Amino acid sequence: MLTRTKDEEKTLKVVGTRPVRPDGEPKVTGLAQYGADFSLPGMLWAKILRSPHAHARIRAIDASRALALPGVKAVITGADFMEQPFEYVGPERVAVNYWHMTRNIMAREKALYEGHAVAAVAAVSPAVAAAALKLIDVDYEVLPHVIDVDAAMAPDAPLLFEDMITRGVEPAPTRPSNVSKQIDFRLGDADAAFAAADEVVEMSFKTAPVHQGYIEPHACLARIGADGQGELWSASQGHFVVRAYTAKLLGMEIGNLLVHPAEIGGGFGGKTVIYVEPVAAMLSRKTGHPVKIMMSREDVFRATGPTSGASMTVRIGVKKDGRIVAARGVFRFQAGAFPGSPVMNACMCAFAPYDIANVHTTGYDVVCNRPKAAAYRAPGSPISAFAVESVLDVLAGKIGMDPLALRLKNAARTGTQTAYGPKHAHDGYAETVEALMKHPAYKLPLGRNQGRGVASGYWFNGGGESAATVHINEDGSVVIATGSMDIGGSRASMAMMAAETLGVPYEKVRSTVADTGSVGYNHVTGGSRVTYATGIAVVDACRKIIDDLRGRAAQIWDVNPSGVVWEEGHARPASAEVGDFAPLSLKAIAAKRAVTGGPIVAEAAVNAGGMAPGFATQFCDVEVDPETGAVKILRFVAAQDVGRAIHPSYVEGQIQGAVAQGIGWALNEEYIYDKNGRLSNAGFLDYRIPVASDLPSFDVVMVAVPNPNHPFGVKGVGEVGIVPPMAAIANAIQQATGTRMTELPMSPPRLLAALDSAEGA
Amino acid sequence: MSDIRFETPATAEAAVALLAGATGTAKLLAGGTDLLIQMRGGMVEPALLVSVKNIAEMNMIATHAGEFRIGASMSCMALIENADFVAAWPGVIDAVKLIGSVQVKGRASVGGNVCNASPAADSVPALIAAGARAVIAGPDGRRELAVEQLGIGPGRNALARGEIVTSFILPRRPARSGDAYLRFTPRTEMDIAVVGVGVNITLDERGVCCAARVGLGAVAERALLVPEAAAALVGTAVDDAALARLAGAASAACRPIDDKRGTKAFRIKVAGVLARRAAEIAKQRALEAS
Amino acid sequence: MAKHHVTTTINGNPVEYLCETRQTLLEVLRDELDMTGTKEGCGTGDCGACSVTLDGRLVCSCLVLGVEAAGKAVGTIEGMAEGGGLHVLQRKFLEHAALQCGICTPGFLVAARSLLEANPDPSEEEVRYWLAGNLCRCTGYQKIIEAVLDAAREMREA
Amino acid sequence: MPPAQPARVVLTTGFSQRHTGGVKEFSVEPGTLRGVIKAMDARFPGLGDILEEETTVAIDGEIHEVVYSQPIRPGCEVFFLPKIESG
Repeated sequence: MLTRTKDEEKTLKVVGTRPVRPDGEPKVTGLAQYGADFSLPGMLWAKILRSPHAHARIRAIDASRALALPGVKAVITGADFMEQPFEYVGPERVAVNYWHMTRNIMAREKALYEGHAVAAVAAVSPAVAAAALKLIDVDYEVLPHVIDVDAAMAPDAPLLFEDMITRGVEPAPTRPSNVSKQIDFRLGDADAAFAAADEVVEMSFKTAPVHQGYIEPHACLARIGADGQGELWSASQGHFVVRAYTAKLLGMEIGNLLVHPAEIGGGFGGKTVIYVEPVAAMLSRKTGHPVKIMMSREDVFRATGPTSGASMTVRIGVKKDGRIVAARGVFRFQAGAFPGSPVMNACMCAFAPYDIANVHTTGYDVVCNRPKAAAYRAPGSPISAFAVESVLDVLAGKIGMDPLALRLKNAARTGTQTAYGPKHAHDGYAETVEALMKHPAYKLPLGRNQGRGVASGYWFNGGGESAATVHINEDGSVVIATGSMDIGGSRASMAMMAAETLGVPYEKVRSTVADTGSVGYNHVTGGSRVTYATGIAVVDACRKIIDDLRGRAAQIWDVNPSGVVWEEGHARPASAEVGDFAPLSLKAIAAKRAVTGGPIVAEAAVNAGGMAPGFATQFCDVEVDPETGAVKILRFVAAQDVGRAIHPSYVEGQIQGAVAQGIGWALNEEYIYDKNGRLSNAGFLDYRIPVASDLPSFDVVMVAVPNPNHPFGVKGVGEVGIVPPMAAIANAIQQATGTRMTELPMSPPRLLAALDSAEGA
Repeated sequence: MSDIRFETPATAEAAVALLAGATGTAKLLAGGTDLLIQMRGGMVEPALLVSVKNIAEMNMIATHAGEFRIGASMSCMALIENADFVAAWPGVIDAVKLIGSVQVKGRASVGGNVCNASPAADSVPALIAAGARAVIAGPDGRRELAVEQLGIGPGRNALARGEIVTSFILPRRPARSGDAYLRFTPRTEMDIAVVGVGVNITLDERGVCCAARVGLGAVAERALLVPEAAAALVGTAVDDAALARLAGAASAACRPIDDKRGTKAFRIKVAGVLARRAAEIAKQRALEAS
Repeated sequence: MAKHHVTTTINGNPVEYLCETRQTLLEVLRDELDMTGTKEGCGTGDCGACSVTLDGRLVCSCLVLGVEAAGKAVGTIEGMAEGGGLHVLQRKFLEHAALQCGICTPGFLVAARSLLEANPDPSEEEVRYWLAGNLCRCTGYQKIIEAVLDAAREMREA
Repeated sequence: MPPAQPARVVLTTGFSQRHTGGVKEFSVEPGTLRGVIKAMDARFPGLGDILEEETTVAIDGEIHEVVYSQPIRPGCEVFFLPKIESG
């Protein structure tokens, strides 16, 4: 394994500049191919029949009328998929249970939410497939359902799984419930420590599930041959993971499935899991034809993962001087129809920005009749932060302390003990708070009905497995292949890090995302890990290439390789003793490729550690219309520790996008269910993500505390920006109106009702 | 699975004949921005679509002695681009500008917005306030109907089988008069009115309101003409006291439901608020017009 | 079932195709003509990813029937780059990093071009309102707005 | 030469309740992470696989994936925590 040089402040030529991304032109000309853009000869179109009921036993499915329709080639149900063992595989936080996964792909004994897939049709055209769905007869026994998390935890709640015993409780409960798991993290003795506090505030909060809202619906094209080998074109955040899941559910060897990475039209965590891929593959296996599936927007809302809604209670105690002495958090998360909410993250991140000696967090993972929750940008952290950062704002008011000063006083730093175990190994949080304290807009006066709110956020950031291959072509140009899906410019950052390492111009380097047969395993593009982990793999591969090039230059000069150094894209003699040779360029060495040993290629694979967490602190100014409850965002200032920005424009873009999503989460986004447990706003008209005219321009403050464990100081930047906005806006609304909102979204009807009741009171 | 017959008649009478004579579900296709969504969702499965885009009178705007005749299927964008109409009926334009995105307004028509009879349709309260009349062609010839009488319930209109709205007539704009439309939506654009209010007032030489019409949307099973609200303004200088009475009357006229877009209480209160604000804008426009 | 034989013009070229009445222009472009640059984000006119121009007017192709294109002129993203070079808007989107995933980009470009044809010197607010019918979940819109304003500036000076 | 100062292995409460009878702290020979895992597996047969598959390790707070070759310095804290992953 190559040793990583510490980030000495050398002058960087490429890193930190803003070149055009290598994959840019096809994306502005319409030529880039996304999940729905692939076709093959003889291709069939598939559509999925979905449950109209929130909770129902499936007594029987009769597809005979559908199969009789001309043009229908096959119908499949859950029975077509092999059974999977019931076991939680892998790490507790993200355990996979294939017994659950195969049932989420296609219902078996029961439909557990409206939109749950129950059958699928492959036909010669989308219209025929749609007509066939109407001819599939499903005999349902409708069961009582439960949507709300508190209702699902009630003793008399309808059970989704009659045999579910809560995990993580000693001794194990005897009665089944909808609580899949309970987890606790303890540091010191919180309960006792509250006694020492001068002020204690306890409040309860609720948040609504929100959808990732990527604009591209899930889509894929599958071809499974009679020889048992198959190909899949899929838009996902990780085609290696799509391959592993799909192969497992179809009982294939992983090596028999080749997955091509389609361009992905947004994911934000929601495309780290699979929905349509095994269905298309099974239909292809059954028909012998390629099969294409495109979800409708309604399917996306009804059947793919939003993040959890939650019910929370948070209690924090402070001294008069602002020191936090104790914190307690109870977080109840909707998992949706199958276990696996991000509640554990919520517990771990809730108080992570702060140095608190006594902390106790408890989390509950609760199933209910909604689509299974999927990851969404810093999963779990924004939800617990809404509660924690709101309570901190109340405490700051009670002790008359500036909310930023309160946070700075308690800021976690290197060496601070976290409640979930290890000590912080990186700074960066305090710097984001200080950046806002220094920000000119923080002191600007506010007008009538206006308020300013502050909040912070924490996210782990990821590392993990990545592989990269670097080729030097005979003309000296460079090609990089990685297996990390490019969601927002990572091809550019990979090319920039390679160009910087090799000492060649950015334009000489082409960066590609390779299929599962052409490059080593790469874990998903998620957890803000790609520029960090895959970046390290790319730099490692480039360093191997440099060693190879030095060796080839040594052959050309007929000297010892140790006498050759690599500087600014050229091989040079290490000293005069080596000899008087003119520097050899990459191009010159590449021209001697054959005689110096053949193809110039290097691979590197890493399981990267040493990643630094993401810290963000933000403030926003809002204006509330006291007669309608409408909230206008006047200003939003977002400070974030970015380590070092490889391509600053794309780092700014990540932060701007995260803030916009947070604003939607805070003000308007929610799942609205009717009394039958049916989603009544399954579309972009009534599921209101922000539009361009809703938002101001944001002020992004990039704080740079480089991570010494990355050759260029990178820290993950993709996620933490979505953690603070909900609390920041709630705190601003409180200052503007004197009313404290504790439930999301803070939509006009809800805010106006709160304002009027406050008036009445 | 049978395909849909598609016709593009050149006259309103031919369209009426097709619709009246059809067996099975027959639908008029103007902008299509509601119909295509209903067809996609399987709520409507027509056997016949009659496109009226080739019918000249339904796709043009004409003016005669200060009276405007708007083709029922001309696109909202075409109407917004008509400088004379924008100058005469800024309140109607306020509403038409809110009928969806630029893309949707490139297809959607005022006729469709009215005839789909959504209680939340933006153009309807403004047209009601404007005193607009619909020109209807049918098997028994032509007739006119006040816009407030066209909608009778959610998705239900007063047209008989085979009848179509060919155009809307807006009366000559008196001196010292102005109109305005305001709606409430959670987003600034791309949204459906939770409450919509159209106000049209005329002032006399002394600045006293001598005529007023108020239309309310999204607060009942159909858009409403609210004479009580208008009465609160007539005879006043549209001062704070009158505006407060207007707000009270507007709120009192609401009979809303709770739904995914808003609560009863919210709609009732905001109807009054927006009526007051719209009247202030209409008054300002009336003063500028004099 | 009998299909309609439609003769139309797409990006200046004469085109003929067969379609059913129920097929939208979006479906015809993508599924019959392999012009997949026009994207489906919702199918209900709420996201703008399928924006095209019809006789010069900006529309959602998911809200137009394929048969309605007969005798009209359709403009799609595939027709935006002139000759060998990119349209100014396309270049500015790249320079300003105005796309992350890129799925909404074709719709934004088609909508922005029609804005600048109608209003060569829009304010930021005018750009934000004109583009309100195009959803983007990645960027928070800021770099898109900056790219459009910068393109408008360059096109005015040209 | 005196024996090297041992390294300190720490587990979360939940993890220790499930796998080590509630004991949260152990001291082991420094060297590499492979050695640490072998030592833990020797005390609790089967624990080695679980540590490899289900945890991320924080060495003096610095988060690392579980990789055998990871050096473990004398006196450092080796904290096994649930694997970090996400959206």
